[in-house]
Amino acid sequence: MTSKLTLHGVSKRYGPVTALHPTDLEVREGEFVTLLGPSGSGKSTLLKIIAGMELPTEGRIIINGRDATEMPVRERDLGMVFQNYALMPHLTVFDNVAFPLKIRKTATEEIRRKVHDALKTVQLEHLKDRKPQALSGGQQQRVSIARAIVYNPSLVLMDEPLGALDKKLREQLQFEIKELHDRLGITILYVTHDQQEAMSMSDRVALMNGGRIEQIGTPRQLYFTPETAFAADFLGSSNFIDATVTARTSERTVCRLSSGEEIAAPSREGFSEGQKVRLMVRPEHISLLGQAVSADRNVLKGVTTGTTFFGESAEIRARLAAGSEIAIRIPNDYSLPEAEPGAPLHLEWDVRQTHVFA
Amino acid sequence: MNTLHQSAKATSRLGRPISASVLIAWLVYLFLIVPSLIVVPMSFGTSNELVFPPQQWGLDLYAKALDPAQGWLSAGGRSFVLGLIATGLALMMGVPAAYGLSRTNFFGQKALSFMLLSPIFAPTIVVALALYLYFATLHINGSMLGLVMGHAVIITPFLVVTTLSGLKHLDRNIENAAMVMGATQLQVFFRVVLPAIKGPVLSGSLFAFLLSFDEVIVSWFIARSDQPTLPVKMYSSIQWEVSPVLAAISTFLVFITVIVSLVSAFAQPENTDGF
Amino acid sequence: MQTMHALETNTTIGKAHRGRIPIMIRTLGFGTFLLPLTVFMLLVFCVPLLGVARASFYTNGTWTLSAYREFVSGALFHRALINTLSIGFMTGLISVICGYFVAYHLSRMPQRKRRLYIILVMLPFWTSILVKSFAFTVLLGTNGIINQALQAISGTNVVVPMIFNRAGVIIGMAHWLIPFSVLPILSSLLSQDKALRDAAEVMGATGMQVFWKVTFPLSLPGVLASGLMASVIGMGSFVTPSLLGGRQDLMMANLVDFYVREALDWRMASAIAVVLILLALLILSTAAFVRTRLSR
Amino acid sequence: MKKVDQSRFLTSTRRQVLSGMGAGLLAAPFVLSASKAGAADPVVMVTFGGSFADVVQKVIVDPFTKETGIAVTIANGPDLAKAKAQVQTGNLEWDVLDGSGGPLLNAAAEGLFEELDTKIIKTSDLVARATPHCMPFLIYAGGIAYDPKRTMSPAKTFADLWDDQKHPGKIGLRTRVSETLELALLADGVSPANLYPLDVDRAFAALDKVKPRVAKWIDQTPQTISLLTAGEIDYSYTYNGRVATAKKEGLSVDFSTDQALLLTQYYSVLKGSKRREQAMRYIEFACRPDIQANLAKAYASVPVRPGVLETLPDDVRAVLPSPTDPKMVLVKEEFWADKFLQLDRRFKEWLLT
Repeated sequence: MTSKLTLHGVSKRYGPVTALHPTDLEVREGEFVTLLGPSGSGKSTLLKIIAGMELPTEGRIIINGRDATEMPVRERDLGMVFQNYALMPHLTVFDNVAFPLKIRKTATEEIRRKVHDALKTVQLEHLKDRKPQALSGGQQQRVSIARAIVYNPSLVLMDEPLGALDKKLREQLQFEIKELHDRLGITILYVTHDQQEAMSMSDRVALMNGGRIEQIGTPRQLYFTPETAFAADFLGSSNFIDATVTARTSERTVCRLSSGEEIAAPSREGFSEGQKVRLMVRPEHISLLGQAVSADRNVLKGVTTGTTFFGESAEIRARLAAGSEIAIRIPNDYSLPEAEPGAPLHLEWDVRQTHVFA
Repeated sequence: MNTLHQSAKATSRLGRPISASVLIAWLVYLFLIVPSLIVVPMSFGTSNELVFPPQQWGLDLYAKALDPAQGWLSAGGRSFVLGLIATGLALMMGVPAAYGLSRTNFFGQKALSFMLLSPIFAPTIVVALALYLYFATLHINGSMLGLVMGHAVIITPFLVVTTLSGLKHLDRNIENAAMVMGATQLQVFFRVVLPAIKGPVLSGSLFAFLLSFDEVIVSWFIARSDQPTLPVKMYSSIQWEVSPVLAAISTFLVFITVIVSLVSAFAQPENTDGF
Repeated sequence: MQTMHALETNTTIGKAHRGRIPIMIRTLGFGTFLLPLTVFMLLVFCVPLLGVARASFYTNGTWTLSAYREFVSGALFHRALINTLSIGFMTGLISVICGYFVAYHLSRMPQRKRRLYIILVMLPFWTSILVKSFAFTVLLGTNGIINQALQAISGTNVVVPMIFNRAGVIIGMAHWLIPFSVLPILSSLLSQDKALRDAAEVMGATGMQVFWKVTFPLSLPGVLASGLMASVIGMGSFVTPSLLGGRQDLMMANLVDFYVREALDWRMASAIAVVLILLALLILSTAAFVRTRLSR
Repeated sequence: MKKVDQSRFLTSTRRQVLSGMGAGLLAAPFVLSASKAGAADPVVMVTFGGSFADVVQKVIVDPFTKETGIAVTIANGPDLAKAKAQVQTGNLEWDVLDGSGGPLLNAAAEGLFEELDTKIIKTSDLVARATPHCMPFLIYAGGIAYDPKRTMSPAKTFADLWDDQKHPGKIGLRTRVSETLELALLADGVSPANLYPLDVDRAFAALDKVKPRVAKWIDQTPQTISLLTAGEIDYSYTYNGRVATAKKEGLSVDFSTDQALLLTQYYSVLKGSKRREQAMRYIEFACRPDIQANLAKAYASVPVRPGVLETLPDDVRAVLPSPTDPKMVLVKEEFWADKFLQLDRRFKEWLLT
């Protein structure tokens, strides 16, 4: 598959402030890649650099095989969807979508056909003569999407496109965008701070933090094998427990908590005996009552401090003997006993689901 | 509970402090229009001296104002044409400049914007003297060209200011979107920015036209003495006497403006983002 | 983190880079927008003004500071300077106060209605100052409508002098400058986010509190801009003081007019003009300085 | 005598190049209507607008054109600054300028005018004196006006005016130093014969006495009448022609002929005029006794040629101030020629304190 976008060591500094450390990234044809990160993580800077609204301090940008580093915005052959829609208030829906085609001096008949198709794709044909102000937020964003795909750009950038919508619409549009992507085979670089959005839509997610890409991979990889505590914490929920490495084998790293209890984790490079570490286990991976305790499972003792009911699941909070608070997410089930505050608990989880971070 | 709370607030909105401010606003409106209103009855006098209230009533002054031989009509026409051309020139230079100023941030940009706006702050008599001396060396005193340029200097900064305020409210991503879609900077300006700031630009142009139409000091210096603008003709006429024809002309202008503004106010759609 | 975020959201096209070709092209792109007016203002405003500045130093083939020496030593010029400053300041102040009430009133009405009211505000433009000065005499004079009304109400012979003195000058100038000051204030009021006022009200602020804690502080830049504009324009006018002022209301612009048109001493006229411009510059830059200080 | 400041506005070569470029650049889209006027074009005479211009057109310009075939165009607004710039740049719009008082003689001293051609214009035998550059063509009176309905026993001389016991009331005086100093000295009891040279200190002392009663120092001439009729002042220093016009319009105004200043209005030819000779002929024509007589009838002015006054009908003479009347004072403009600026400065400072 060909690469639609390649970044080589792209960085951005404003005087002494580094907004983006040297970054490499590749987006392949038809891929849906998401830049995920909290605000200030550098994802918007990166997007602006790719779009050409900012110049990188260093590095090269290749779009569709051409060096676009210093190319003017308009020549980069990009589509873009903005958080606030950025529709032209003086043009109708039709004219908004037709705008890029008119700029390209497309024949009138072809414009009519393409705009029609694009509006059909987003199911807004019937509103083509309205002005954007007369549409709801969701409809406006659909117009904006139609406008970004109508001229088949090499790459469509989406800058938090769902940020201004309510939860329900957000979910619906997530689905629609994903469906559009799969059906039309467009290449999308998506920016969001919402991890759930990133996980549900993307082929790959580039997790950004402090001006650099912290980890890049499929949502699955990021979730199951986070490489840093930040990645673990940002994607999904996580419990952290302080510990000290006591033993290392080729298969396991064994750590001791302050309570003396021992936890095993899959072996990882870079840890030495006696080193202080942070262990992480996701709340949904912990279960309460032991099947038969095996060598593959870690067990800890704790005391219930509270319970929150979520409907399809419940969260139980517990204080470990080692002192730290921990959350346990379990599917709801009538057989689940009410855990009174103060009740003793036995927690257990699979060794493979234990992560060790420095 | 909620509705109760709201209704309580509604009365507080109509309560004393707000209505006092409305009262003062009305006093200011009154202050602004009363002199014009006093001029109206004077314009229906018959005497050749300004008298209030007139001793006799008639339309003589209007007949005089509209008599081509008196030159008021041609002066009015000249001012109108001058105002249109100067406003046109101001539009052509001022709107792009405002766009350029609002979308760049380079070294010396503050200084440049100060320079472009400075005619607002330069005393008109100084500008008049400067232009007069300068145009004299260029031999364009007394020409329409000189008048147009003089007026453009004075009114363009006002247009730049109103355009800038319009641009401030424009979502810059709309321009980014257009550029990403392949529009050149000129296309962005003409097809995206200009239509979007139509309202403020229009109200700014109207203001600029008014300023030009009303301008007396620069025109006094630059206009040919046998081809005066309307305010210059008014001003030169009072060197000898305050002819009440001025009252008729003022009333006539007020009347026309009110009609034109009423029509345009109702013809324009809501929400064009102007005043 | 905070600063980075600020940078991330605030930076836009063409910022902060120099010395790189594409940026130069970009700035040049905007330069084409700026170029016509810049060239025009250089040729038709700056060069003429430099000519005035030059004329104030250069007379009969020699360079001299004589005009400035005369200015510094002449009581006439000192008085005119003080008058100019104080009339300019008072005019600006009054125009802004009156303009604020009008702008506030205008900002709270539907757009269509607002357009109609703006006609009222713009009306003074159409009535020549020459006729208006007569109208003001009819209105404000010792035998004027207002004084007669006051006498009728109070039953006394009280006369409030409102014309041919400082008050007359300021009234006349304010009448001309209020429309100028309304527009910037109105535009800053209209650009305010209504949600902020609503938020303040939800938090329990009364109408007055909302105004003084939210609306007014947010409109301060507009107020400052319009006050400066009114003051500086006021400082440069001379027809109104000569028609409505008293003997002590001579302003620098009157002197410029006199030296240009009667005395034909353009050296002196230019020198006064230069002082007047410098004065305006000083006021503007002080205001700009104060504003940046305040916003910090 | 000062020479015309030949230094153009922008002299340095770079500036000239720059301004030349500017002119070319800016003028390109327009067609320059620069006046390439020749001797055959009409003489342009600039004078004050309004009813006065109508009179001049009818009484002087029309008969002159009829008799000589030389066309004369009347322009409005005789502005000395414009005259100066026209002369400096050699780009004349005007040929003849109508002016009066100190500023005009000051302008003459700046070298703005051609010397009068004594072969064409008879500069001797005049009621008011001609200067080498300025030819008197009209004499008018400046004096006290009042509303006879309001003021029963009006002040009729300047001395009366100063006497606030007998003639109380608010006064309007001009912001002109010439005329004002003269009337102050007359009010203070100086006899008309001994008026010149003016005792300036005494004049200011006399003005000090009347200062509190002056409700308005009038800059714009029309206010001399409008403030009086509006009741803002009781006495106005104004001009007989203005009062005559106001009376004709039915306003209640009277002009005291008991004492007045006689003021001279001059014609001058701008330096470098291409129609110098025609201009001189026009001036001479305006001063011809028959034209002067017609002017006196139409405008209530005092003829500048001696003997003309006596030929006028009695009803016209009745409203004219006579230069031979000992209470009348012919203002000597020569006195002002070199003192105008200095005294004006002192007067302005006096006003401000």
